Amino acid sequence: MNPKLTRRRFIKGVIASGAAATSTTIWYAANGAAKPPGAVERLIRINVNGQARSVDVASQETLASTLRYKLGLTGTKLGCNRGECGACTVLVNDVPSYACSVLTHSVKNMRVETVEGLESANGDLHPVQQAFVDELSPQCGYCTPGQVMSAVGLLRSNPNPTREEARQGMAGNICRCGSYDSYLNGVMRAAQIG
Amino acid sequence: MGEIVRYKRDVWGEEVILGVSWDLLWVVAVAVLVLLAAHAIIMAALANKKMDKPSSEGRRVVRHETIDRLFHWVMAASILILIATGVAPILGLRIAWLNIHWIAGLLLTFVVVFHIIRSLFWQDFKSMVLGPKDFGEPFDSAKKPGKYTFEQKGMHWAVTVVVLAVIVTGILLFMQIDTPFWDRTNSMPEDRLGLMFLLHGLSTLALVALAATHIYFALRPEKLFYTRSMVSGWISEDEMTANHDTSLWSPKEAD
Amino acid sequence: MPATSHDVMPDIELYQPTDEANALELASTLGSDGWLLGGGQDTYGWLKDRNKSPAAMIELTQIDAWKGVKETADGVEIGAVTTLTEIANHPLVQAKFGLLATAASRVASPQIRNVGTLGGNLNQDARCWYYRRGLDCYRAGGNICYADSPEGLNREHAIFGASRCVAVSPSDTAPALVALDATMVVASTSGTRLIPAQDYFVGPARDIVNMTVLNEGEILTAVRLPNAWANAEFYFEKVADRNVWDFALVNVAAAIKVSGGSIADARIVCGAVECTPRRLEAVENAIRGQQRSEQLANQVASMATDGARPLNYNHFKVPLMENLVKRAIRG
Amino acid sequence: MAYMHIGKDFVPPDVPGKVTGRIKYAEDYARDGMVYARLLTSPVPHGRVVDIDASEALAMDGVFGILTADDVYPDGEPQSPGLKVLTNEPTLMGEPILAVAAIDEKTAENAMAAISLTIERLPFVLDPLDSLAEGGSDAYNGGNTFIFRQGFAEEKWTADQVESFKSGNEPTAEAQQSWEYGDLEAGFAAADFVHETTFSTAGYPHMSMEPRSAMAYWENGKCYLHGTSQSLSAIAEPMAAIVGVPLEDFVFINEATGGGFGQRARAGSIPSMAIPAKLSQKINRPVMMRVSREEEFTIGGARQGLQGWIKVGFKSDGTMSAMDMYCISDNGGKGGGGDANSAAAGVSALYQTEAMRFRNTSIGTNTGHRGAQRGPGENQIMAIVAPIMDKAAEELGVDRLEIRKLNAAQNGDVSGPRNTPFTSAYMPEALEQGAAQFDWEGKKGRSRQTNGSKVRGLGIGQGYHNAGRSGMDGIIRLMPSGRLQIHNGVGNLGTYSYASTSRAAAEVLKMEWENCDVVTGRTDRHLPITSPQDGSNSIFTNTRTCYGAAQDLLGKMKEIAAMDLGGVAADYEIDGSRIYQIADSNVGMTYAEVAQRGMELGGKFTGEAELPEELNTLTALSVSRLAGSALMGIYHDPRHNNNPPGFTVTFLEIELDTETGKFDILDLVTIAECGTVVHPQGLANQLRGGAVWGIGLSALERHLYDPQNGLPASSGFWQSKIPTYLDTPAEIGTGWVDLPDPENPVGARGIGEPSMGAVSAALNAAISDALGGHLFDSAPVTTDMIINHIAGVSEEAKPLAQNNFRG
Repeated sequence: MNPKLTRRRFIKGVIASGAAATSTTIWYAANGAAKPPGAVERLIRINVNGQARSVDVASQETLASTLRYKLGLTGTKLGCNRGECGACTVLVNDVPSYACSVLTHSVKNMRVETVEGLESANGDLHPVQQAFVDELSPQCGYCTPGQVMSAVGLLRSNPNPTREEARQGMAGNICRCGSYDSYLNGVMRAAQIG
Repeated sequence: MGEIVRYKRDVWGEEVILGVSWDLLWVVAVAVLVLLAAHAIIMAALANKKMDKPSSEGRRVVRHETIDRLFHWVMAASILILIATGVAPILGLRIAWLNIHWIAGLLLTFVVVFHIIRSLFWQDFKSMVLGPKDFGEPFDSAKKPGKYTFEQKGMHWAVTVVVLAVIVTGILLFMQIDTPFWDRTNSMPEDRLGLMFLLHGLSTLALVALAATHIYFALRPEKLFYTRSMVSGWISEDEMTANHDTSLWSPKEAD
Repeated sequence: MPATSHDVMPDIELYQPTDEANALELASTLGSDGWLLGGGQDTYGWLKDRNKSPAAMIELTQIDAWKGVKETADGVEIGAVTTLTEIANHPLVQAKFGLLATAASRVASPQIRNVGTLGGNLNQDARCWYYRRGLDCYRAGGNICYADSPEGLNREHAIFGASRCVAVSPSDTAPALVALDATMVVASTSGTRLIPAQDYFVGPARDIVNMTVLNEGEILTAVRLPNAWANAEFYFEKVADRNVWDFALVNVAAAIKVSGGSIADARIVCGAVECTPRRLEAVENAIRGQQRSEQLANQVASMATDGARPLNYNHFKVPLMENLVKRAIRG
Repeated sequence: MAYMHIGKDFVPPDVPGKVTGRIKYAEDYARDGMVYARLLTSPVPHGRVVDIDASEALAMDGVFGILTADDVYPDGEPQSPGLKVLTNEPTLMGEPILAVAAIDEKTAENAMAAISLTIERLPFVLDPLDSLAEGGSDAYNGGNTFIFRQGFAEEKWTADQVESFKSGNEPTAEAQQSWEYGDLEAGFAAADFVHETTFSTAGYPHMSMEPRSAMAYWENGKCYLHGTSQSLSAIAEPMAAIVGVPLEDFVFINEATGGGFGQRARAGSIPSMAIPAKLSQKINRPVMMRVSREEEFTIGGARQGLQGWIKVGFKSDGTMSAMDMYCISDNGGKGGGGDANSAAAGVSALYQTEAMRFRNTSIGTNTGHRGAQRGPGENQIMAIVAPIMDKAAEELGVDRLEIRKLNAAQNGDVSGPRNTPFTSAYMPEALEQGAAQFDWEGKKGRSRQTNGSKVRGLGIGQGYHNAGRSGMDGIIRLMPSGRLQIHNGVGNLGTYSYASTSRAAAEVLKMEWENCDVVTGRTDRHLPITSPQDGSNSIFTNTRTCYGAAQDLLGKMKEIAAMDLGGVAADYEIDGSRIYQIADSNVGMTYAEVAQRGMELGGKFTGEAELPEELNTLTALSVSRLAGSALMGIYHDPRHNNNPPGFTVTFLEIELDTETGKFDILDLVTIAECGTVVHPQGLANQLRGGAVWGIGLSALERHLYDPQNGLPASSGFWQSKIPTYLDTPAEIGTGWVDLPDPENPVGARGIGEPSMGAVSAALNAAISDALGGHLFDSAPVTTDMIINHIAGVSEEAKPLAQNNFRG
């Protein structure tokens, strides 16, 4: 592979992407126009676990990236970074979403909840967390924060699910250890004690 | 602009030729337009000095046999279809072009093969031979050509080269797609495939230029009688004697 | 460079217009440099892999006018950035166009449906794994197809309508919309055009790099479902390897109007067998006026696959498609 | 026996951290000045790096340096298969060639694009049979196989031999490896039903949820490596060697591992962790290397796929009289794996065949690294054999349960090439228990019943794995506070065996679990060597070491008590964290007092003298660092006798839709036969997890490489087809036989791996049953195969294909 390539035109601008980043702003600048409505500012406030946090967020940054690298909330895991596993599930306005596949800028006016925000002020576990402990739902634990958040989201919208409803609701989370059954036991238990 | 070749990465991530840069289509279009416009303007400026147009009345001689005229128009139609269908997706027109394209391509191949065979055995092949003497023709107003003028011979042979190139590369590319006759094999290495696309593209560009030039001249008033002869087969004796050396070309009289 | 080297979002600008005019203006100005962003569930993988490199994303989900389900005089209009979860759970959609609600509920996974939009599901790009890997194939503007070859891994690919490219329509909602005879509302700075769902999707013969008729600067803003097919008898089924995440191996969406015991009209559409949702007009014609029965289903099922041209590894799609059509007719 | 801890549920100390997200995996650490590394990996399946020009990349802002194979192997790369840290001679697409460190990942990726890599392409091969065929390409530089102690070699068959095998015949070429017992010929002669077939099974990736990310930094000459492993202490020494640092200057930190499944048991299978360590050393900054999902696939390895031929004979009563098995094992691009041998040994153990022959040839392909994956060999072969058992039962008119009971392993039985006796075996009991729990008698009549397009299928499966090593060490400490610190080097990958085996020590000392701490998570907490946590070993192995260390401590406690309070050690007993005279329980000391006394005494009581001679290097190092800190129990575990098995039985019912090829599992019951149960919840989790894996093996998972170009085609969760909630039953029935094993002090044996094999076997048997006894001779059996079979569409996949559909 030849370094000259970077100057040749390819059918996809794979390499040019770094340079392309500023091209639209340049376009507007060159045309003497102010940035159009809708252009994003980097410094934003986001509401995470009930706290408003000021963060410098690049326009393309994913929520998982902001949570993990800017806010130190490493409970949100990057199992695949492609929306294919669920380990990064967080709640956005109570709705389970893959943090790896949501832009931070898209949720800046919404409530974001992560696994770190569930315990009560006195340190008591959330009913879902307690039920997962009681049922020994986690195995390796890497998917657990995502499973917890999906379960919390599910129980907020449906506090008394049937086991089948729980199964459908939890379906967007992979557990490679195969602890699905134990997680469902946990969800059903949490529904009882919650 | 400024690039002739487009590149892509092959399956291994290495650079290979993808094909011609279609920006060249615009370059060609503009260049041809400019050149032809210039020609038209110059011709218009020189128009008064021109002799009177020879009369199309009177005795008629045969210039093109029916079969050759048929060949010409089939070839012209297939080339225009090939250009139109080939260029449409480049211009962003959403038509199902590929089947028409290869069918037209097969037709073109068929008639070209027919023409080659016919010209070698049944036509006066020599009348189209472009020899060193012919190059003096444009510069010597006293010198008249045989059946075909220098320009006509030049156009013919340029088209021959380009059409053969487009046919050969086209057939090779044709073999890379699914057709009713075979399933594609992906057997051509990607770099060679890209080269074929490049040559096909370059010959297409040349063909576009040649076709535009050819059509332009065919529509020029002083050449229009040739165009008519390609439709109806004949030119008048006046037209013949004004433009051709009858010692070199003595056609039979038209019916 | 192999895709394995890439896993993070490269620098890309983001625009978050909040009104329609701004969005259309941005789409028009940025043209092919602007990437229309719905929920982004089909987008970020492309960008992280650096296999698509737009200069900017135009996020459409902040525009309230393009969100939600509303009843109109002659049917229901659904904003293009309405989430799939909202559509699947919406009482009006469930009541009148249960076919779409069911189809939306079978897409990917709950989280993807929570964020993913109808527009995104309809406009998503092909899932051919060669293409997704970032290879410069026909669909990526190249001059080769890696999937349709003597050894290509094409189990999930097309059995109809291939033209060089053999990718299939990956959407679950698209066949439902074609079956419901929906109309797509497409806006641009120069106005709005209405396109029947059936004509919205485009195959490789006509356009090998795009899957819809959307032009640069155009945005799908809404989908209209006509009352003509409201409360018809519906059937949707998706067969995929895994019951979560996976794209259909074949799916079927059928709307059948029955009156007086016989089929008055029907629209039957299969997905994942061609680059566009495949409407089965021959089958529809054959069942019109007939009693809906197992016998009828068995009789006409094979018409569904007339002209199928399987590749190396997808012959199974022929019987699977026939079976799904059978089930749709049987009800 | 009434235990205080063994057989009781408890909350493993790391579970709260898992549900709160507080527990840290390697990627969750950060350090001041930390930079990020990304990998540039091979774009070709087989090649040789000719030149790397990184000058442009290194000149970019925010780029700190690169690491290449030349940095890692200044004297040249090792000429053996096996994963390398980095390589200039890649033998699979995606193998790491260099790493770039930059201020953030994005910059590292931008830098990657500016590196010019010139690579020479070499011929590649993706299917062992293509390589075996004369004229076929070889996966390695130097051959297509690696023979232990001999090196690379080339193994070729004639074209006819390959074709004949592909058409279903016994391979005629001489195998690389073979063993045999009993009289095979007589066995087949005595058989009333003989079944002979070729088969193929898919290798597929482990796909642990946590990618093998690692972070490293150097401080005061010591290397601190945050990594992932199945075996905290077993991995430390070889990992230090790979990094190139003395063991005493190497700290491996690994609180939690996001799944192992066999691929993170040994340092050699995760050498990529050395990249941030080496890079950090080179650029003098902490380096985080996050590994992407695709990289986890390409360097994370896979189960071996098998292409085989099998011939089984049954006597009229259903006894398996002879089995002949010939395998071609896919060794992938980096060697590895002994699945075929385990498969044969597993069949021998489970079915107690009277005569058996095993032959195998291992051939490399330019695909993922191969190595142990949950029940390597056994679990895929059981999916092939179970339907054959049913065919035999049907042909011979024997009940499907009875034919299994008849051939089942029981106490006193032997297995494998050396006819090794089991430590104990209760397979018939497990079968009976499973049949009762599932209601086999009540349900078996539903076999092949139809309802519209749906048809029922029932299956019985059995699983086996040799589940226990010995010879490791134990360290426990009684602190002056009276708390017990149990040092445990087992990895924490979700089985909780690091905690449950520690409870054997608490059991011996009759201590409340609240007063015990498991010391683990990082090697500078001074851990004893343990078995790599693979092969279902932890339970058997580490209850032995913890128990032994506790016995050592107890002996010392009694000695101290006798010294201070009179009498001899045997006069003392313990309870309630007190040691007291049996004759007068008022005369005694608290554990805290004993510990304090021990520290005063020093010497052997505090690990400063009279250590067991055979202690392993790492244990000795740990003991030397702990010496004098507490009253210590130190133990080296002697080797045990015989083969401790893990057995499982699964009963399963499916409803298969003949129009869609899809099925639902209506009921699934798995019974474990693994000695005394140590941790019921943990065991149930293993059985449930094994079931999910079994379903993956038999129905879904795959390992695809584009045959034209060697591109990995199943590198994500999506294309690998990892089972989801909705592909697995909503409830999985579990149970256990719970009879003690004599070779383990608490009677326990391991179970993690066979939990999967029984399910893969039962599911394949049930699919076969639903389809009227059709044998696919393949695992997985996917939707398209079922549809094709029912529709009579001829098979599309090539026979015995590997790294392709069907295998």
